[in-house]
Amino acid sequence: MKRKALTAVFMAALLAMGLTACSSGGGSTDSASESDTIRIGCAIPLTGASAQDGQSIQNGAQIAVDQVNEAGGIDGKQVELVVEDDKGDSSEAATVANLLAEDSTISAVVGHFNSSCTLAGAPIYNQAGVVEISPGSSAAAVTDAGDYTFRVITTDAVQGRYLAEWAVNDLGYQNIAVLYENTDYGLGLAQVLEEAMADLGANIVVQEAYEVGATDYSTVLTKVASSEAEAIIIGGLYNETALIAKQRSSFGLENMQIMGVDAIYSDALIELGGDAANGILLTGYFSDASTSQVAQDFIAAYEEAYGEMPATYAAYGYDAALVILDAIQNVGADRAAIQEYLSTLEGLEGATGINSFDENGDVIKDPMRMTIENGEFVVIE
Amino acid sequence: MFTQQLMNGITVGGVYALIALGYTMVYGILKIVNFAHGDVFMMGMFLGMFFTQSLGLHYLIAFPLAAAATAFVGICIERIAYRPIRVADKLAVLISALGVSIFLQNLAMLVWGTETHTFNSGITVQTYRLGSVTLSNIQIGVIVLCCVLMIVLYVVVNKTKIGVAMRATSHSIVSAKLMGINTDRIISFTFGVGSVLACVAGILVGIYYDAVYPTIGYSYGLKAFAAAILGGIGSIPGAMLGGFVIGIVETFGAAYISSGYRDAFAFGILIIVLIFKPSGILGVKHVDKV
Amino acid sequence: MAQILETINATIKFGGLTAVNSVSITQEEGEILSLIGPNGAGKTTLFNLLTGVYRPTEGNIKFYGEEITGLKPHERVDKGISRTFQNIRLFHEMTVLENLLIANPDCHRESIWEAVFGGRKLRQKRQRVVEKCEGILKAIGLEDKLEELATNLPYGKQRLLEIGRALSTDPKLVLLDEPGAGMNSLEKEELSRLIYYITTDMKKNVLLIEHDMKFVMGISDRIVVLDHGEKIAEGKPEDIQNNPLVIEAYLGKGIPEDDDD
Amino acid sequence: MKILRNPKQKKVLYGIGLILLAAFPFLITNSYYLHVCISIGVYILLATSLNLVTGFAGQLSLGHAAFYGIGAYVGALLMLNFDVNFFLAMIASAVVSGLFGLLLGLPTLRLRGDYLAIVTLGFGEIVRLVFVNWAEVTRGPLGLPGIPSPSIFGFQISGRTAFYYLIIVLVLLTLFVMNRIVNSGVGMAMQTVKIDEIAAESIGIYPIKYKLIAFVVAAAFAGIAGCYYASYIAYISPTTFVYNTSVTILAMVVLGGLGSIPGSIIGAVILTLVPELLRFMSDYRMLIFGALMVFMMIFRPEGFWGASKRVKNIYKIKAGGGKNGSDSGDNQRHN
Repeated sequence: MKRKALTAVFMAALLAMGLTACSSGGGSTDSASESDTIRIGCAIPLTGASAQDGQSIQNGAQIAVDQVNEAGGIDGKQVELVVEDDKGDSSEAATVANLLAEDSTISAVVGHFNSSCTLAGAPIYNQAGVVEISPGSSAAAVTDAGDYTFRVITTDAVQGRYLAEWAVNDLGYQNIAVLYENTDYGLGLAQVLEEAMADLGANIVVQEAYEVGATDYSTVLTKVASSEAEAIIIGGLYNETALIAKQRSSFGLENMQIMGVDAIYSDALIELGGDAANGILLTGYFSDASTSQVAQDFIAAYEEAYGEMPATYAAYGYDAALVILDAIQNVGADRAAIQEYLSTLEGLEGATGINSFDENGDVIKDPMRMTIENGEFVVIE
Repeated sequence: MFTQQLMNGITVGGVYALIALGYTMVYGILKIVNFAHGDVFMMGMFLGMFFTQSLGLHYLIAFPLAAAATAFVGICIERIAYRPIRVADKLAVLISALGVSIFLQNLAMLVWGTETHTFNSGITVQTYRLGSVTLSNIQIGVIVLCCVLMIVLYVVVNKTKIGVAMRATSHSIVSAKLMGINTDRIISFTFGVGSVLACVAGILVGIYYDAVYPTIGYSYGLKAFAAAILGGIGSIPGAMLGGFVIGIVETFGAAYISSGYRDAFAFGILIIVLIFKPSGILGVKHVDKV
Repeated sequence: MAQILETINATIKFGGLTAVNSVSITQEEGEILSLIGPNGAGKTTLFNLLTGVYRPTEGNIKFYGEEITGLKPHERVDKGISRTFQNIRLFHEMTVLENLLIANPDCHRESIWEAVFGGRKLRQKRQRVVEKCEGILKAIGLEDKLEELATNLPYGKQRLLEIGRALSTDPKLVLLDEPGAGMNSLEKEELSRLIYYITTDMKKNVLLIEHDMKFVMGISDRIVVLDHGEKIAEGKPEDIQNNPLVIEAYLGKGIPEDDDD
Repeated sequence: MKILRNPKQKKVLYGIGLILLAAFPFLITNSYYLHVCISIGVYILLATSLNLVTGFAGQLSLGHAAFYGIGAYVGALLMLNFDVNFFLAMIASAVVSGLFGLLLGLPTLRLRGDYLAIVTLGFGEIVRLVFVNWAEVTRGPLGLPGIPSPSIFGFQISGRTAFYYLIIVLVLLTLFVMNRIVNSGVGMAMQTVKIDEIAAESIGIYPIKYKLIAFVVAAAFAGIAGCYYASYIAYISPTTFVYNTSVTILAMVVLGGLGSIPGSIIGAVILTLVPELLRFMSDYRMLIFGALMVFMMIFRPEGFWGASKRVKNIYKIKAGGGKNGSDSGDNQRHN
């Protein structure tokens, strides 16, 4: 009997939770855009392998929202960021996309992070007519995802090619090792590098994949050590880059040059990599050494709010939100109007540079070159 | 390159072996697979980090404290999630274990955040060069500790009084109880020991790779589980052997065939071995009593 | 009379232990043959050899003159050998009727297509199976308990149900492993009536292991005695009763109680 | 539940249920709710099929997502590369998934419980890695976008409502097939294998045969679910067909009640809804979910709707001399 009672209590608790959730979620669905707040969705991974980046994006986007709210909101309305976790899983992303697209108080969405999630959500957003601005999906396929899909990050092709030219033309490397994470992002970048290197006449002597979150790189580094490689280009993120940088010395690769794109830009790279991170070369659009006033204001606000330096994706999250807020300020919170405005947006300065969209909703920006010196990112002029 | 890759494989295998010992011990006693063991390993890492970094203790004090705390976590898991349903369907225990695993992962995320932390133990990694092969003090530590702990465990289980009680419990909880053995205590002890081993593995991984994050237990846990089964679950030398085999096979597979399929080699060898020897390499053949 | 079952030098070793050592027995059509012997004599192991649970290390087993040594247990059931177990192995979570239904070859040989798309014909077939099982239920006296879960039956009835399940496979030979264990004298009488019914009315053969000497002597046509895995005697009940080797085997070991092998 | 005793009342209830299901898209126009319903439908396919393996044949499988994924990839590739009609692709998905079930099951189904669990888990990981690494065909982690919607006789099924009706049809079809299998000699033979393999062999049942049947049928239905999912979301990537998905499906089966079809349905509904309902407490939701799983097993290990509630006379033929087989629920005494 005791068990039965407990089960009953348990079920009742579930039911109660369900009801509260429904009433809080359901109540707002039909209140259109006439409410006293403007709501922006934020669909990012808060659990799973990319949780850390999702958190950065959320923090960055929140800064943009806070700045607007502190300045009195838009037309006297406060802006609210509605955060949903897509777990970095395309199936969950579709659910979240449905949830946000259906909620008519949501004007536009910052998200998703993983290209697979952006692609899974795209048909839903496009059908519902909601703008999604991806802060992290650089895969080529996102270009064709639809009129309502934008991104503030350039495609892999832009940065990958730029990095390859830097390595081959300016630094004179002829034999390159590419280590990439076995995800949509890593593979996309690896493919771009392969093409670029072939065009530039350089060789990729080692091309190896690793799993996100892997801790042991001895196998791939041993392969690099026994090859002719003069530099390692990483198609992955900061955590793994830091580990690779740190472990390379065990294989006699202390002086091996490591290069990467903006995905490795994060304080975590320096923190985890320690001394081994010094000398890493990377391209990017955002840096705490940036001379842009917008970037500096963002960095200051971020540091104050979260007590740490923003990573690349925080800046992208900020820019994605900034673009949406700019649209709302100019044309109001109407979904279609936002899309129309963004499709011709040009020259909006954000933390990651000047944002303009081409006809596919891809952003056009110029990357800069950076390195790490004495544990700090430095822009190479 | 071959010798170097072999060393790499043995080091990784040693870590798997240490975690696999925990799986094997719990299975030996209760005949259940503690699916949350990978997350106990993760907790061990975080606790190690907590005592050294957050409390600023010297590692000689911090690590035993971490081991004790991890043992406590393991014992609590058994108490709360397994003991009430020990006699129920095996599947119920399995689901409960999966629940514990999800719980621990998310607990770690809440407490320490989702980011990767440095371990900062105060022990520095030193590398030695022997011809074309490089070795670090931690690598040597992993391998030596593995062998030592295996021997200690083997002696404890086979030569001591508590070992006799463990084997009796393993044989039949009911009859062990009748013989006056406090089986609950023996089971708690087993979980404690298994968790300490997981913590040791966690700390070694932490020092060696200098990175800790909440989902790290997943892949180590799976591989170690595979290792325990491969070697013959319930067998202490089997867990060791399985760990080294998995470590070496996946390293060579990744090195010479394709690094993208790294995990597939580990599971592939497991499936192949089980098809030909269903009880694992050193496992005892199970004869159904009729 | 035709020979239905024959083992030729059947031997099985588990590691260093020889559980059954070169045992040759035969059973004639129509006779009730019993296996007796003290604890650990290898009686149940011999049953397991006959039903295919174990493969003999050496020796052969023939059924109606046909070599069945290499057949799997379920294949031997198809040939016509079924059995009960010393420690009851009913499908406890199933009902009495289901325990019999599933043993009927027409039931478990239903194909997956039949199961999904079957119509009238299938229903008629199932109806026949149910009727057959009801016949068996009457014979074992459980016709009023058909929807009871097996686990809820009293111990003696469970033994009867297990015999019923063995009969439901439509065997030629039924191997009963201590059918009377745990039964009171009233139930044992019922049991011997059932065994006679099986042999005379159903025209099936019975081979049984039993410890209750009175019961064995009363029911068996012939008895084989095993000790330490070897056949030490065989013959009519009265011969066995007076065989000094048998008496020694038993007295040397004390009074037989439960077989543990 | 006494109301369910009377077969007429039961039929009326079923009827009302069906009408409600059919009318749902008209009552609720919120596409998020519709999407959640569709997800539940997909999970019902996956859970009831896994239930056949784990609940009825008693074999612990931790790789069900692999068959789901194989179905999704086979269906998507056929539709994308060869313009195969959705329904033909779905049949192909079922066949290929089923074949993989056979391929995996043949050598491994003689393994005991935990061993089989790790082998199926390993199989799942290997299949996922093939999706990830066989980039020439699967586009690897980039996934396959732009998977077309089904069309029947030139009529394009698109939009959530159409997909909703399609999944309702698929669910009803699956439930029908599963029900027939479970309530047949084959299904009963599976259960004997789960309860006691040696006893099953002693009455002429070859355990591996029935384990294989369960495995193959379950894999085929998971394949169907995969093909449907691919077409519905219009995009698939390896991240969906991972170990966690297998675990979720297994949790549905066990929480709902092993060996019970209504149980699997309830499990699928609850485990899809609870995380959705817990969204408002995003930081804690998985933590609570994990704890709930543990408590559920402690306080109600047989699940929400355990096998003890099953129909006892599976043949639905009235015994006791009556010649008139009645197919009603007369014998469902234990509700």
